Amino acid sequence: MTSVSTPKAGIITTLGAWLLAFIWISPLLFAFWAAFHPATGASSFDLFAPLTLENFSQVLAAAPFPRYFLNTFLLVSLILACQLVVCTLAAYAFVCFPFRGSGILFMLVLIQLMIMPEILLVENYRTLANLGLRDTILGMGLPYLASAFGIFLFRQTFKSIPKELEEAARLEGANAFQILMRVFVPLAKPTYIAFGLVTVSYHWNNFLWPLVVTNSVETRPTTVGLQVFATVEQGVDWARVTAATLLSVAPLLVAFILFQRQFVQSFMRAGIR
Amino acid sequence: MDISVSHLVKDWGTSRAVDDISFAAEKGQFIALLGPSGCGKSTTLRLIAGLDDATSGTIAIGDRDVTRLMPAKRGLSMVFQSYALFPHLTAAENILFGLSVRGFSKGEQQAKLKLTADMLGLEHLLDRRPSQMSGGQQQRVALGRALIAETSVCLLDEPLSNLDAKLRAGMRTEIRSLQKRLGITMLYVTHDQTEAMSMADQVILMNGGRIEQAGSPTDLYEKPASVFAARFIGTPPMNVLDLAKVEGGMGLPGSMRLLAAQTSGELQLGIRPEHIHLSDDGEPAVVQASEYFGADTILTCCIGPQSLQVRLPGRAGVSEGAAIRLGWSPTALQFFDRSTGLRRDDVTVFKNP
Amino acid sequence: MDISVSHLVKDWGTSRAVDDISFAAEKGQFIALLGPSGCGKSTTLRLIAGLDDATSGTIAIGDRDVTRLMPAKRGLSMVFQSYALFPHLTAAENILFGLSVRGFSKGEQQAKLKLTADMLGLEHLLDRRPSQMSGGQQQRVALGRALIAETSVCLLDEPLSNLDAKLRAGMRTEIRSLQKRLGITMLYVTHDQTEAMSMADQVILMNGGRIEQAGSPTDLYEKPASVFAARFIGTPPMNVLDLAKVEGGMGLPGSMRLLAAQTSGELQLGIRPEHIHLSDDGEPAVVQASEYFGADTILTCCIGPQSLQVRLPGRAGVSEGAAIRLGWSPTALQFFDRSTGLRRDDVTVFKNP
Amino acid sequence: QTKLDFYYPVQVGGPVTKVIDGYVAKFMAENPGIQVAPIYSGNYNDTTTKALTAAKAGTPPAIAVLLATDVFTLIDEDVVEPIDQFVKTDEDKAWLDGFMPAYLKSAQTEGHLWSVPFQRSTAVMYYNKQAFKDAGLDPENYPKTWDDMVAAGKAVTQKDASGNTTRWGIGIAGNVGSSQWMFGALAAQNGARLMNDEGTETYLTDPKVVEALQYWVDLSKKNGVHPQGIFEWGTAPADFLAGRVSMIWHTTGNLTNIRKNATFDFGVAPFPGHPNPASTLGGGNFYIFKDTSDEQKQAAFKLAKFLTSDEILADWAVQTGYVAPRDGAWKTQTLTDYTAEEPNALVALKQIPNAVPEFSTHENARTTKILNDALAAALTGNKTPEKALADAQTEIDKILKQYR
Amino acid sequence: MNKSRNFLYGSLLLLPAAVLLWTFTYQPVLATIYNSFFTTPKGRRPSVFIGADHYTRMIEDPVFWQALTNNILYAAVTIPASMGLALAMALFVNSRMSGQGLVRMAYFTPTVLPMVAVANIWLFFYAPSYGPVDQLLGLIGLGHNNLLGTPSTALWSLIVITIWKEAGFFMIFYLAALQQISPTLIEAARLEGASPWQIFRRVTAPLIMPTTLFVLVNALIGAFRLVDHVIALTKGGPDNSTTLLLFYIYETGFQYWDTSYAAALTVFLLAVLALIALFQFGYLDRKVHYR
Ligand SMILES: Nc1ncnc2c1ncn2[C@@H]1O[C@H](COP(=O)(O)OP(=O)(O)OP(=O)(O)O)[C@@H](O)[C@H]1O
Ligand SMILES: Nc1ncnc2c1ncn2[C@@H]1O[C@H](COP(=O)(O)OP(=O)(O)OP(=O)(O)O)[C@@H](O)[C@H]1O
Ligand SMILES: O=P(O)(O)OC[C@H](O)CO
Ligand SMILES: [Mg+2]
Ligand SMILES: [Mg+2]
Repeated sequence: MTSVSTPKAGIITTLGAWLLAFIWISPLLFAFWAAFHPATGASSFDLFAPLTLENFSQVLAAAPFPRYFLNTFLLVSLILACQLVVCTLAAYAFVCFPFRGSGILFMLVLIQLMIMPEILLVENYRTLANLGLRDTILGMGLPYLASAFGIFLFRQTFKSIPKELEEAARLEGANAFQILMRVFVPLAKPTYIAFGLVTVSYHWNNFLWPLVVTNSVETRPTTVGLQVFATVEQGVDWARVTAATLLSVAPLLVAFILFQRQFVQSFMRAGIR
Repeated sequence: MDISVSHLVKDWGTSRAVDDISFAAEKGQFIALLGPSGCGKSTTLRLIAGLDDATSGTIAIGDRDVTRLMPAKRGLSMVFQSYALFPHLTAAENILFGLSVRGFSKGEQQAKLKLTADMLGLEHLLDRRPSQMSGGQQQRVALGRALIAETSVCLLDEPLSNLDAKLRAGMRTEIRSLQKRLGITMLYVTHDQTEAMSMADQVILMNGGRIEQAGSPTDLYEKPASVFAARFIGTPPMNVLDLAKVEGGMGLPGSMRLLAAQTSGELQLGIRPEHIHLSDDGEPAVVQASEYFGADTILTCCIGPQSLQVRLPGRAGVSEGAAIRLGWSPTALQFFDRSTGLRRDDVTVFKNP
Repeated sequence: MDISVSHLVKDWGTSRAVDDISFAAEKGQFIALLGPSGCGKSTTLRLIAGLDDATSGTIAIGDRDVTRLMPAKRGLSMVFQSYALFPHLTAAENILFGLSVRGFSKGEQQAKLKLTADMLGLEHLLDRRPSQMSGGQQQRVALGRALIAETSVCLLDEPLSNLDAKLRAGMRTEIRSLQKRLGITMLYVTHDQTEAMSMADQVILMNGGRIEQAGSPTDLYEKPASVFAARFIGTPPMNVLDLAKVEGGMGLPGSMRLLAAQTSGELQLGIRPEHIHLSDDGEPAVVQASEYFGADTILTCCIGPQSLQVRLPGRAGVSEGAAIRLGWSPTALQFFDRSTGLRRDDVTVFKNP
Repeated sequence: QTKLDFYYPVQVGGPVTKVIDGYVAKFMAENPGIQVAPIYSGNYNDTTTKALTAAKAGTPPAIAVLLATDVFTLIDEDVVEPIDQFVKTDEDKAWLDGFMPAYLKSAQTEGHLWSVPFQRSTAVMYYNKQAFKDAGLDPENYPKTWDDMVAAGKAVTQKDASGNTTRWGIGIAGNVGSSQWMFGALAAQNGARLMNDEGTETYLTDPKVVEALQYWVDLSKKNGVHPQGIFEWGTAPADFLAGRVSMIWHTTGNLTNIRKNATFDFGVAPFPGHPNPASTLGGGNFYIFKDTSDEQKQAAFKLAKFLTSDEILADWAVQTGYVAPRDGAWKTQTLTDYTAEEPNALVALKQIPNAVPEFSTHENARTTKILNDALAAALTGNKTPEKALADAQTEIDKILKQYR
Repeated sequence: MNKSRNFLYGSLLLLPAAVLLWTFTYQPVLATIYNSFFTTPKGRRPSVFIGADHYTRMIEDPVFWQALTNNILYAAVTIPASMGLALAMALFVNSRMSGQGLVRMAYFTPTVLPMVAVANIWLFFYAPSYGPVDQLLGLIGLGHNNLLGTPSTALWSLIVITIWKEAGFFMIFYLAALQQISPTLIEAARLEGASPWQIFRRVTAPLIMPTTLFVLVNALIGAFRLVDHVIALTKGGPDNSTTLLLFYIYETGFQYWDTSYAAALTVFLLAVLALIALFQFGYLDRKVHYR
């Protein structure tokens, strides 16, 4: 990752970097600590309180987190799959089939970079209700299925693919669909990965819109579930809330820790900057 | 005729990149499209390939008029300057790309792949990705992809320009002998005159979108049709010097020696560096620079106000600032019209006594 | 001595990139570091510049031991292969970068800038960004940035390799004459032997991290110290042929002609292509390929099982497959030990009657 | 088969959902033609939001437990049916008559009864008897007046060596969604009302109301017995259980939770007075929604009746601590046994005669928010109580104007 | 290639995206603007045209002004702070140091965690007296604060969370940009005698300028979009001190059910975003592209 010629960091820089890192990670460290200790330990912060898994089993017994995970998983998969298809097709059109006015269309698309669906939640809610898709996973995903960010990113990547590759494929007799699937898509793999990671983490973490459109356990994603769980009528129990919090961040966190190298690299290779 | 192009024109917006080009290539010929950067070589090739649409003119491959056909239907293959290998595919997959999108059976593909790979010595590279291959190997794979379709015409756009000098020399002979062996017609774009001269049956020299001269390498070297052609070919290129009126004809300014019997018009004299030698009774000159290359030494000299280059074998042993005398055979002299830049064959060489 | 390097070693992890290199350059000399890719040229240069730290050995610039100094303190300047121009700065700002970070006054900066720009013909380009300049112009700006500091030593790492052939030839003479005019010491890395031969006072030929041969261009060309040096220099390079024992000495396999009076050991014969000519009583050979370049023709021929190249002037008029006879002067022959690859000056050339 | 969506306001899971699930199962066993899907949808606020959202989209729940105070909002949005229109038989009438009038009152307007009480509460004071004992107070003698409370608070407040308070006297939740409830009690204790029964007028500038707020503010500012800033409803039980606060005002619905988790001896006391003790009524009622089929409405009514039967209400009171809003429920074996064992459970009930309805007006969410903001502004010292309440009154007047 | 073919293929390929974008972006924008000129339909009162009444009401609405000033303060602090920290982090991580991978992970982790989840952790951190932040403040004699419960500190507490959450995300962009800078440029500057600070000021910083501007736009949008923590932690309180624009829209639309007034507020937010867009297309895209 680091090029050899980068100078080695001095001791002060290193210490600064480590201190900042510690501050940045400490909320998570605390959550780990609290989740594995009995409820009374958490608020008095007794470092030597005994370890326990009790909190997790209580949370799992108390709220349908597995169901929430399933909902989140379905939501994220739906959005990711559709975004990939829709954005790929659109980007391909912008790069390879420009026609009069497609430049203006692209500018229009870019507007959505600014106006994310959650800003229009009142109207979008109305639309969704009219479609009868309230409180469904499809409805929760629908406003996000076309992503301007995705179109923008894929267009950029497709444009950076040497024109000769497309021409070579054309000369070899490939049709438009073959060119897309056999040249553009595989070559844009790092971009797809980076975009996929962004989308997954965005929608895994999305809260406001799902909060508005979901009503029932059958559709509610983890974030909303966690919020409902932590909304207290009877009082906060830190140990259980942190346990629930950890449960809901765990899949993404584990995935991130496992793939952080690839994550960061594909981010860079995709030229998102 | 395997390729025949007539009155081809291509405009990019208001600028004309290809300006009324016509030529024909016989089956099995190796044609080089030569010219400086921006003269329209690539554009011409792309028009023939069908990657761009001609503004006017017609293109025929074999006996079919293909001017309006899709690239894939024209029955030709192409090698790109950057190779245009698909970076995500292995060498084998790259070579087979065309067959596979055209739906050839696996068996056929493998049989053809084996033949092509054998021919190009690629057997041990078939599983590698382009990034795992050297430039020369990539070049071979690109050739393989063009040749496997067994089209009778193959277009190549500066296929060797990304290789280093040593490799380039090797690939040159390789491509040429392959072309001869397979009997295909090759149209080869290059801006490197060495490549064009050493490989082609016919060289088409372009300049500013037009054909400057078309002919065999010997024609171009020995009888350049213009100052442009004369100066474009040869390393170092031909010396072209202005002549001035002297008593009884024309000669080099500042020298009394007559060179041309002509007296009217403005003439330029052309002479190749390797046709000049040191001669005790030659034209006096002063050495400005001397570059030693082992086999030869190139001297840059002044005769009067004009400078010219001389190629001498081995180490010349003349140092900068030395006064020398240069001689040449009268048959080595060529003449050009200074205003049109065109060759003048009507000038009588003045034979010194 | 302006640069003196002794017993320089650089290890990258377990692999040794530079292996006990020592050489010295006198003030005002032009030294070329020549060698194939990966032989350690750039590493050597970077060690001298101080961009990497040497594993062992010492480096002196002028009379100071600079081995442990920071790059900026070594009193040298450098031109990078990629030019390393700052893309966000204009040509003028690029050239002045060093002066400005070192806190020179605006007036001084402008005076020096004017001098440097004049010298390099950059006056009209000073306001342009690198992206608005051609490769050659960028190269000049990079040179300007190196020269404006007026250090006595300038290091250049393949400064011309990104330019096209024509430009390269021009820049070559430009750099060399600048260097002579300013009297600075230049250490110039290249893998192009033409560049090294035509420019350098002294060529240091490297191979695998070690110095293969160091000497003047003529030395390297005429007395290559090894087969490696012999084959690395010259286009086409020297022919190196195995010799076999014949009655009374050694000769080419399949030929009865004696070439060396030696009988013991295994020998190789070296002869440059331009030292071979057609000769009626020469060695019989068969032409495999003929490449015409205008001024010369290169023939590839077979003598027995071995192939060699011959450079003939003009159009040779020999076609492929023809049987010819090749001759040479006995003084053109060189001998190498087949096992060590080293030059053998002790071999007696057998003079044919 | 009739299907019913039943919104119930509680964090999903938790012991309470199990109980509700149990009731629903029992109901379905008795009524095989009806299928009830309980949907647990967060706190009261969230549930109201959800129910309204759903109703506006044309897919309302058949029945929901929502705050009694939401009645005006729900009427204005025209999404609920008056309950009395389902009451046809004598048996139904008898059932209706069994509710305590105090709880029915807040559901009556425009000549109709709009909902029936279910999980009703009054706010009570939990206090730490151990702390009282430590401070030399009589643990059975809880504070009866505002002054008593300040005095007791001062006695139990503890500081560490550096002067930082380690135990507070009293905590009254001042966060959005809770403070209006607490404040209703404070105002009533001072003999004032916050609004009229029609939900069209508020009386925030009444000097007695202002005085009540001044008392709350002074608890921390002047007397130092109350934590500074906003004391959170959510963390109040934890603070109480951890001994950081010795008295908290909270819902009786938290009794079971505190009973289970307290590690010290605690008491439940009725609210003090100034001079007359008063508390506020709170908690949720059943609402039956429009825009569903007649069968669903009938089934919903049946469910409401089932869940407000004396037996269920009694069990519910035991399971949670809520006040059963029917006299009949208190006569069941379950409750008499329970109150014998846990007399604290009776405190809320005994308070009812002294309790006023919770703050409720048209556009309740918005007016409540304005009141909450005003209370927060005063509690955090941003505004004086007069100014805060006067500003709120102006804002609320603007909104309620159209309903007068 | 030929134009009508391009049009046919192009429009077919664009169709799905166009339909979705129309339905969930452009049509709602238009509808929002339209609805902002009507009263909110209530069950018993149909909506009527009231012209710009909502907008005049907005001008007189103290909560709106507070939300706006809060949001401006929020943006003005979070953006420079998180960008500055992001750059520092990227520079740290881009230099060779021990534990580089761990450090990078620590910086980046907050980014992948859901804001609502993170809010729960911070709620504890900010808890009065026993929360770690208050305990730390106690060490320097500033203890016993009810950080989230006090209007003067509540917004700042949210700002800290935002910076913590966003800095790592922006770091990635900076890291990518830094790695894109050819090391020879740095070497050239070193040879010319530039100090590390000069190298940063005169080479690195200008070269990552495009990234800085890109990140800036993202941060601006984010400052008006992220309200999860407001919902989870303070619900806009105390006394509206943490009410941000989008939260106010949410509250007005989904708590008060005044959808038309919410529409008018949304129109205002859209105008703010349009300004950002103008700034980006009008200014940033004309910025010098060096490569
Ligand atoms: N797609 C295009 N749009 C506009 N002008 C173009 C386009 N392609 C080429 N040109 C212009 O047409 C002229 C001829 O270009 P062409 O690429 O054919 O030159 P070339 O001879 O191949 O040069 P080179 O040796 O540099 O490859 C140039 O002036 C070039 O700028
Ligand atoms: N930073 C490095 N880390 C590890 N190995 C290196 C590094 N730089 C160079 N090497 C290795 O050291 C050897 C010499 O490299 P060097 O760059 O000096 O070659 P070179 O002669 O300049 O080649 P070229 O002509 O390709 O530039 C090579 O084997 C190379 O792989
Ligand atoms: O917690 P509960 O159910 O007693 O209700 C309390 C109040 O009504 C909230 O406003
Ligand atoms: Mg070209
Ligand atoms: Mg190198």
